[in-house]
Amino acid sequence: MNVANPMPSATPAASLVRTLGLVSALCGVIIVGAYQGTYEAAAANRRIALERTVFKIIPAAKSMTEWQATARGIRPAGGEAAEGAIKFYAAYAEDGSLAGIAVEGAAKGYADVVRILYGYSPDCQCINGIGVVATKETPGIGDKIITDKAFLANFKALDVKLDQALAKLANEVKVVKHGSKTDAWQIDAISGATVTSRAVGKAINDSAQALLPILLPEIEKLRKKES
Amino acid sequence: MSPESLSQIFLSAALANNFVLAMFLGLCPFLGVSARMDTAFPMGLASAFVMLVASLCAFGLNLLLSMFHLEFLRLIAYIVVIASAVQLVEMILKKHSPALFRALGIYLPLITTNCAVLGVALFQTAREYSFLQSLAFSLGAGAGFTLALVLMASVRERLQLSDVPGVVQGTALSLMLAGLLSMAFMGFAGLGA
Amino acid sequence: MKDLSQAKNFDEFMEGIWRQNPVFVMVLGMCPALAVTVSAVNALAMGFATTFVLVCSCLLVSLMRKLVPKEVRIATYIVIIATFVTVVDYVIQAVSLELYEALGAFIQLIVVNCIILGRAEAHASKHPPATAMLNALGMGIGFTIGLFALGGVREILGAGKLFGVSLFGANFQPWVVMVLPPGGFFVLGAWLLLFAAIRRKKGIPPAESKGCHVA
Amino acid sequence: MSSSVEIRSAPHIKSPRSVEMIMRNVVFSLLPVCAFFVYQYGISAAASILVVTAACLLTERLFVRLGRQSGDLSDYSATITGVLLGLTLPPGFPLWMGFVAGFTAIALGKALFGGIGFNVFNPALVGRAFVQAAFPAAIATYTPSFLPGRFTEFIPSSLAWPLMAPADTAAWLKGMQIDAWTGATPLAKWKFEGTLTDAGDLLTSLAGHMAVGPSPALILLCGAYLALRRFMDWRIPAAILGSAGLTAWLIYAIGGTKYPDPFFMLFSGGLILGAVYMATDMATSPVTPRGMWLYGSLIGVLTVMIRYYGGLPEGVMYAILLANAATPLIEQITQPTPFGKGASIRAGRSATYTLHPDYISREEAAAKMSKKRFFKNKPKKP
Repeated sequence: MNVANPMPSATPAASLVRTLGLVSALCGVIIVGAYQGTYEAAAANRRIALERTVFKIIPAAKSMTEWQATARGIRPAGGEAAEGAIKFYAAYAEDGSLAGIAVEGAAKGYADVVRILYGYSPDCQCINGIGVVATKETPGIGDKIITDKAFLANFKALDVKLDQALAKLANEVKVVKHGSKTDAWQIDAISGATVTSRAVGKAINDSAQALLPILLPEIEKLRKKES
Repeated sequence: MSPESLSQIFLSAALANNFVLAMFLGLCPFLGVSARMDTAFPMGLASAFVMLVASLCAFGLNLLLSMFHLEFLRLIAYIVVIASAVQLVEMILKKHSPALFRALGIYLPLITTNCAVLGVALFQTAREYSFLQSLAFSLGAGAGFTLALVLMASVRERLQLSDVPGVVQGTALSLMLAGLLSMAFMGFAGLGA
Repeated sequence: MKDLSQAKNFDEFMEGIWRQNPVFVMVLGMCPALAVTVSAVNALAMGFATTFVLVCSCLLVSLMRKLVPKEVRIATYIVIIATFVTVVDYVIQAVSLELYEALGAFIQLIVVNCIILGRAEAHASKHPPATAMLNALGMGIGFTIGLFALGGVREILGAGKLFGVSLFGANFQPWVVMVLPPGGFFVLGAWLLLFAAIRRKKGIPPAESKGCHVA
Repeated sequence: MSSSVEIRSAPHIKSPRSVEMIMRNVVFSLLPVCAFFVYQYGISAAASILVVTAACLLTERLFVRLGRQSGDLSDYSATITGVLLGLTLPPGFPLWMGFVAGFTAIALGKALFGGIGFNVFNPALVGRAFVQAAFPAAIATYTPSFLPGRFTEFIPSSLAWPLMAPADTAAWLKGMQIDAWTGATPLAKWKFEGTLTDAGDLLTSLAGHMAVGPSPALILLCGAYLALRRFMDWRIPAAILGSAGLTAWLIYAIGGTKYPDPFFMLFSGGLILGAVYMATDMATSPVTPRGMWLYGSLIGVLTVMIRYYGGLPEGVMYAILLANAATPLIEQITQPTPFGKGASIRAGRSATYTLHPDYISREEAAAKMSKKRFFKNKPKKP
């Protein structure tokens, strides 16, 4: 790449600059054209994929809006995302009532970061479904978090109640050894895929610890919306 | 922001998700220069250095591009800026540190923009790493690349003296060796999780 | 006369598919070849994306071959290639997000695939548009075939499927290693061994990777 | 060989210690270990060792014929590979997978490089690593030892149809109704459940139904025999066990209860088997004494690091494979300096060519010879 190579040139500099300018202009036009042409479709694709995941986690949902939470409280997403903001989605049932909230979580798994989306129900203060957004875990072992029925059963009513002061979870979400789940805030690990199971637990715990104390006091904001 | 800690990112890029052996980035220089230790090691260092430069450039550029909502120019901007920056560094090295230039300089044009270098820039952007995370990522990637090159060179130098069957010689043998090394590196999976 | 030019065109086209197959003969563009070929679909998608970039860039380079002074040749080519890669990147996003996520950053890495720069530099910059496109198309199809040969084998062994269709019944034990990084090296290595063995039998001298030394 | 001078690869040893003799003794020393393994796990283990060894011998035979390579079945090296590989696999490992492991061990680990003496990695471990990556679920399924009826009944997963997934062993084991049965190895139990197994029990492997390999005590005894008769260098096992023990002890002393005691680290998993029989493979370990210490310590430290901080509970195999790759490098660094030449050699070493000034690689030779270039008008550097 002789981009800045001060080679003694036989061609006059003006000609070089002119050619480069011409090429850049041409390429600029092509890129902008492609970007404009595909923008709508790509955005629609992304929205559909997201909605599909959210609606799978919260079966009652029919529509959703995107929100973000910062230390100062929650507000509808849009414009610049603030630094360190947590994204979540409020899902509404057909009659406009709040069906649940889908929250993003991520933690380092066996091969790479495992990204999940979990459904939070403010009524029971519990998690009632998870979906995996991205995972590169070993096929046949780590990807059991999507397929293993016993593991998914953990997320029927996973307890994430806040403590008295509404400052943190009353009980940390914990991943325990396969077959030794005793409390509602524990996750029964998949035998043979302990590392990935732990990543899911950590992702939920970290995200819930950060989000719920901000979210719960302002939950009415979400209920009112669109009803 | 990615949830990984700095040490996790470094270890993952260097060992568990090694750029060459797990992500297949930079295979051309890897197979081309790993025949001898005395070229492999400087090549590794030079690549690590270029990766660092690329990572810094990419981080700054990404900030700039997002500020003006010009994300669609990212690829072109990355490749042009990284190439120019490396060229600039090469010239500065030549002027101020001729010894270092002699050691690394001949490799710099070869790696100005290869998969591994552009990969550092693209992956750190895709994973939304912060500045320090990007730094850890590029340092880890460079260390991992050097390690893979040195190990490969160590093995290949020895195989020069072996009675390798004729059919296997050449690129096929290098690929098989890389596969075996990659298998050994799988032991690092989940490191620091 | 016409027959002759047709035969020549056919030659230009077939060069990349067989005699100079980028994957099996020249061993170029291995980074995407190994990273994304965990399934046949991914392999084909990557192959088509590369073919598109290859054909478009070669066409443009060939059209501009008289305009571009040789001092800024490489820089121009890179900018052109990067443009079409960006285009492909956006098109795939619009077509299928799933595919886009499976291929990840490797679509953008097509930019540094040395087949493309190599073709632009060695062929398109010296030939008229039609010939350049034919040659590029052949190369692209050859690359796609190579990727498919890798992706097919890896999907069949690594998941017991081809194009997502189960081949051996539910009880088949997949060889997970094939979809992991070492499997990529082993499968490509095995293909090269096979070709080396054939070549040896026919008495053709072994091929060596020419590497990518453009700069 | 008809020539009067026989050229052989490492190991170079003066007669009467031929390679065959050493190898034969290694095989003999492995027999008690195998016998005990069979006593622990019954006919499944016996079948496993036999099938894997047969696969190794067949593959060796095939490649020796095919590739006109040096080496012969009578040199026992393929037998050692097979037996060692069989000992590292879980006893209920499907036999067809065992066959795959044996084939890969010889084909990828040895024949590829030109046969005996030229292999870069320990063939048995190449086979083991391959099946670990290919069939991660099957290889993590361990059955407890001393099951009743182990001499009359196969573990069901052993007899899986070729290419098919094995039967579920867990259900079969539940039917056994053994107290405190568990399919997890002591290392996996420690790593994922936080329960420690007594180091003394691990050493003998005699107590209760544990999912462990052959007894470390027995392996140490057999290793001691080999070392005493000078068929094996004692430095490598000593360096591995010393460094692993020391690292584990240091972490234990600093980190406390979070980490297991060093004895548990030493006697659990395959560390002893790896240290005594795998790491000492002559073709893949350094020949210089200082190199042996360095090589051994590298394995020991890596093993503990992978066990503590990696995703997998066991790391000996990977540690040895990595050290194998580094062996030529280690040998280069630790070349003994001839007396009186210290300064000049050090100077030479810091310069470029380590082997010979005229030495060029095969690639370069090919590059020099080939006339055809891909990029016809390669841009010239000013």
